[in-house]
Amino acid sequence: MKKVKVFITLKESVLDPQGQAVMQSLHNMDYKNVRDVRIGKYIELEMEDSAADIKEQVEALCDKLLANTVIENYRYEIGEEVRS
Amino acid sequence: MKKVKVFITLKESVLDPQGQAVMQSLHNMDYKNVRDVRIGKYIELEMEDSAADIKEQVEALCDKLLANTVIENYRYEIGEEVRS
Amino acid sequence: MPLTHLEPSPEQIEQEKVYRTMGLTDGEYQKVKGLLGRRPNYTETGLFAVMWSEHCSYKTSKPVLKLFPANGEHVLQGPGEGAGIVDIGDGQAVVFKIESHNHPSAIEPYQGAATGVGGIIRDVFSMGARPIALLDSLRFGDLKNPRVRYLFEEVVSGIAGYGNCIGIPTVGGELQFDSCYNGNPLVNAMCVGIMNHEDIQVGQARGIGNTVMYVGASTGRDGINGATFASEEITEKSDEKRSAVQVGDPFMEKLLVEACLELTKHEALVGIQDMGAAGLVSSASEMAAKAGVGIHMNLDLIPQRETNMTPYEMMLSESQERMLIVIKKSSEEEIKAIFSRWGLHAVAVGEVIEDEVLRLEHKGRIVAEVPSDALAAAPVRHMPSKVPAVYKENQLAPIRVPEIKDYAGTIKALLAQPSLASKEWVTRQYDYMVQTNTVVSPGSDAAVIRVRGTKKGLAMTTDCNAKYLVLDPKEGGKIAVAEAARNIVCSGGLPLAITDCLNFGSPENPEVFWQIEESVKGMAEVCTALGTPVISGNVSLYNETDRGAIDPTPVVGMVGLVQNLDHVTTVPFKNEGDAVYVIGQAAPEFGGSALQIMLEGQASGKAPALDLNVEKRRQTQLLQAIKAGYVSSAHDVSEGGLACALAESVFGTPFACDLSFDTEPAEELFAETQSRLIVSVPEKYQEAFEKIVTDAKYVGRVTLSDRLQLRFNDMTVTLNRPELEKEWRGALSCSMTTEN
Amino acid sequence: MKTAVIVFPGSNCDQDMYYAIRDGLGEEVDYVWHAETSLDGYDAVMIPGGFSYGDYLRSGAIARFAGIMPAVVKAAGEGKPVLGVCNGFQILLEAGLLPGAMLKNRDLKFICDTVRLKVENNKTLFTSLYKKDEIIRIPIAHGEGNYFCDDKTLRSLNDHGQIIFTYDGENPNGSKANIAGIINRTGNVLGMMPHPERAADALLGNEDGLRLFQSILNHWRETAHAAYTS
Ligand SMILES: Nc1ncnc2c1ncn2[C@@H]1O[C@H](COP(=O)(O)OP(=O)(O)O)[C@@H](O)[C@H]1O
Ligand SMILES: [Mg+2]
Repeated sequence: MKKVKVFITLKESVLDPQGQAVMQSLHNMDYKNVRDVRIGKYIELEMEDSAADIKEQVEALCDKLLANTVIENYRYEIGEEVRS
Repeated sequence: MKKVKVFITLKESVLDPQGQAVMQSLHNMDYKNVRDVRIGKYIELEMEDSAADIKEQVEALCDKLLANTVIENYRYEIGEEVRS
Repeated sequence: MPLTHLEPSPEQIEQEKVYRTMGLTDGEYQKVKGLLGRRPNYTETGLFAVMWSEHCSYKTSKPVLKLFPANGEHVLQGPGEGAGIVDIGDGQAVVFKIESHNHPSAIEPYQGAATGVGGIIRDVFSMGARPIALLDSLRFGDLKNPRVRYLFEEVVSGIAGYGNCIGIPTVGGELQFDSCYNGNPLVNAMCVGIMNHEDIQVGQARGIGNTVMYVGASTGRDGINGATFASEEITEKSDEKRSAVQVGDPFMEKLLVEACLELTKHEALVGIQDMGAAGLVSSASEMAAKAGVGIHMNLDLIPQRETNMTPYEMMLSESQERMLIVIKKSSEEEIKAIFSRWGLHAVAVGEVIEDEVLRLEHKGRIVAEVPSDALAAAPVRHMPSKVPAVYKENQLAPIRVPEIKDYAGTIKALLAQPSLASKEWVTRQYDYMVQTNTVVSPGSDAAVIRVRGTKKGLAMTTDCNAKYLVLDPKEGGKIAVAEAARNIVCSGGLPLAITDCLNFGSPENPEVFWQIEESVKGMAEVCTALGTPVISGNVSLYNETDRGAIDPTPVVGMVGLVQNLDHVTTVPFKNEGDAVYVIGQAAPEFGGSALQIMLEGQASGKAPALDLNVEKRRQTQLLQAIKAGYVSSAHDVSEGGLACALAESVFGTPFACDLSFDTEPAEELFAETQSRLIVSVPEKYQEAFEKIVTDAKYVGRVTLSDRLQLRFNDMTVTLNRPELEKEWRGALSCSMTTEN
Repeated sequence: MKTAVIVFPGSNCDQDMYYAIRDGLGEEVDYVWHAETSLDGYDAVMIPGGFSYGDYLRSGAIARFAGIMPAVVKAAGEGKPVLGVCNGFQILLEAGLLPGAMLKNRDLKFICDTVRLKVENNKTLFTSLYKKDEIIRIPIAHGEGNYFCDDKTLRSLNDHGQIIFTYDGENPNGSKANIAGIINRTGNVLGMMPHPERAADALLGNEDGLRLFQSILNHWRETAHAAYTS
């Protein structure tokens, strides 16, 4: 069993209204040293080792479903997971 | 300038309907080896180094705003960032 | 450092024909050169390219649009401004417009649809009106295709995401499916607003020396070339143009609405316009051109979200939720205060000048200077048109009456067609109640919104049955307007005016151009006859995919005035024992009918014919009867014929009906003969009703039952309401959850 | 009775609430801007629905830090009726005035509909004009109305009669124990996802929500009014 972590972020040129609103609110709360906030998704998958190349598979499912590649980029990490 | 990454995940005891829906779609798309999907948030902050302890500050703003600890857990990483 | 040094020189632009990649033809480039008396630089070429795109200039559709009647005694503002305005009495006016966001929605359906909603809302509040309702007219391909299901699901959530957040109820619209829209969905959004006459604003930059201010979201590189993009066909390559998609921020827009409505009450405001397609260029040049003045703008002052933006990028950016305003000199601080209360920045970026030019300054240099009216005056293109052979064939086709063996089964199957099924799967995702003025919610012929503080209401609908237009664009265009008016009248309203969204394929195809001409002629004819001028609209051409043009789909958005909310009438039967009348006789008209599409997969033959005198008479008489209080329920017979109209009249009620006909059952139940209506009337009013509505034929009564009985000379069709209703309600969600 | 309707940037049911009180109930009502800091002089506080601050991050998360919130907490502490509807409920949860949290709807879609609610507890100042177990019809319109709390909290809510409204029949959003509305322990802070202010006008065909406002008014006439004026 593999634990896969996917990080999805908005492309740099894409407006992030959510991040902007959070930053504004942090400023109002007096955390004035926060310069930028970008909000993305963090997805954890548990995947059974399969015959197929897991890297390829993760990329395929990010491209097809998890990320909207029109406006988002993604990164991922594949880690071993020992299960009790 | 520090780059802070915050990972927010739903607590295990909380049902994640979005993760469930994604898993269902992955199964429909024939990625049957995906066993579990949990969807959380990935927040990137840029923070100016300030007098205060940055670790403390990040925890404070996670506790107060970024995460709702009734349903969510968070983790964070603080990294140096060199700016041009 | 901005990347301007990487831009091609004026000479290169001409010699290497760089303007072509920006969307200008050789002839247009030469015209620009002539207008300027020199070669345009890169920024200037860009300004012309977007402003002269079809999307901004209407260069090919202009000659056709002239055919629309635009005047009427109650019209306060016709086409040309953000939205049209119609008087509704008591010093109040209704403002509305429809707009397409087809191409962005094909690429990024959620944001494409969301920003479409955002854009049309800005058009309405920039006139000084408070937006009170949204409608969405949608067309998608075949739901068996997973990409189509994805587009459909995301477009609906995008509309919901924006409309719900901003707090404007989405109260009506349309939803049709046909494989011709497979790669090219139609996403048309309409916004309706209300205002007092004295608050009417225009997008003009009057008053030399006055200040030009920028308000709303900051400018990024998103959507650059969006306007030219919308005027091109969708090809596989579209994927590469990803930056042409913008992200909407409904929260920002909600703040903008409130701040701008406060602003419109301020005497310092001179002009206001939203930055829609082609962003700053179009708003600045249009405001200047309309007032016969110029604008000097300092681009260094434009709020920017990204670093190193070039003048070209800033001027062409289509970042959302931005407005350009012109205010009286020295009132900047007061204006800033209004915006800052809403957490928004208003920034002075330029001034109104006497020279009739748009002059752009950047880093201490003048980077562009072009005549303001030149940008707004693209050379008109007169396209050739040609009657398609298939049209002639269809006109000559003999009348065919489909053979039906199982009537009840056919009705059930029709009601489960996605285009005819209940639209609840969609409307449930829209907040149609917010603002607590929604008197008639989605699901009836037209939605009705009360005008708070009065007895009045506004009825609104969108309509277009493209299948008739495929066969006969003129007759189909007529029907689209007539059906919209029928929907308004059935709801108790008097049709006031229309807005239209002309969705067609490439006008460079003479057969498509013929479709455009014919349908506009048809629409114009009915608008004139019904006294409902065209007060605003939008043209979306180049709706083509690798498989060809979409069906001609000129969507009509209509608003009517309900004089007294007591007149509001809805589709469902209300009382056991009410008399049921059918107004208008069926003829064997099956061309383009839902039955034909279901049985044969495509439209053929002649479209139903519309007799304007008959249409007008019936609408007038029905409205008179409704106002007199004689009518319990009213519904027009449209897609699916009388059978479907009857089913819709009993759904959601405990009622059925027992009706007798002395006509041919296939014709009576499924023909889509125009100007037919089904009405229920309490027994005590029958006589009075019959006196007014001369074409009404009594056919039976409303019963308290689960079973509808439709008796014909030699057979009876029995329908089970709960069974039909289950099929009809579940069909859409069922198609969305099937796994293929 | 003088009521405050709090207006946050992004509130969009503020006017609906205002009209329900002014026209439906016939009582005095003011909008109070989020940046204000006092609610003194008001007898009841309404936190309306909408998308305060765009509902970004989590619904209600940002609003809870608005300038007016300490005054809301103070009013709650003084025993004044505080009603949070939809986004208002979410804000009350985020502010810790009510226990639990809100998740996305089970089907991940926004739902706008009129649903049946069961009045679980009519012994509150908000529900005294309803009968216990009465079924009423009230509109809902939300994308995040899936109420969540841990089992211990649920037990405590049950034990203290704090569950006020539940969905009758089908649960639209997956909320725990069909919860549609809960009250605080002292009984003066009610949070509910359904919109009673949308059911307070005969013209719109539903007045089931009006009795909630009338209950508040009755309570004020019987108790608070007497106390404040003495
Ligand atoms: N996309 C949509 N958004 C909102 N309401 C819709 C949509 N599609 C259909 N409706 C509503 O569903 C009802 C039925 O629509 P339709 O079948 O087109 O009616 P008609 O044929 O009478 O015009 C109408 O009230 C319409 O406003
Ligand atoms: Mg319609």
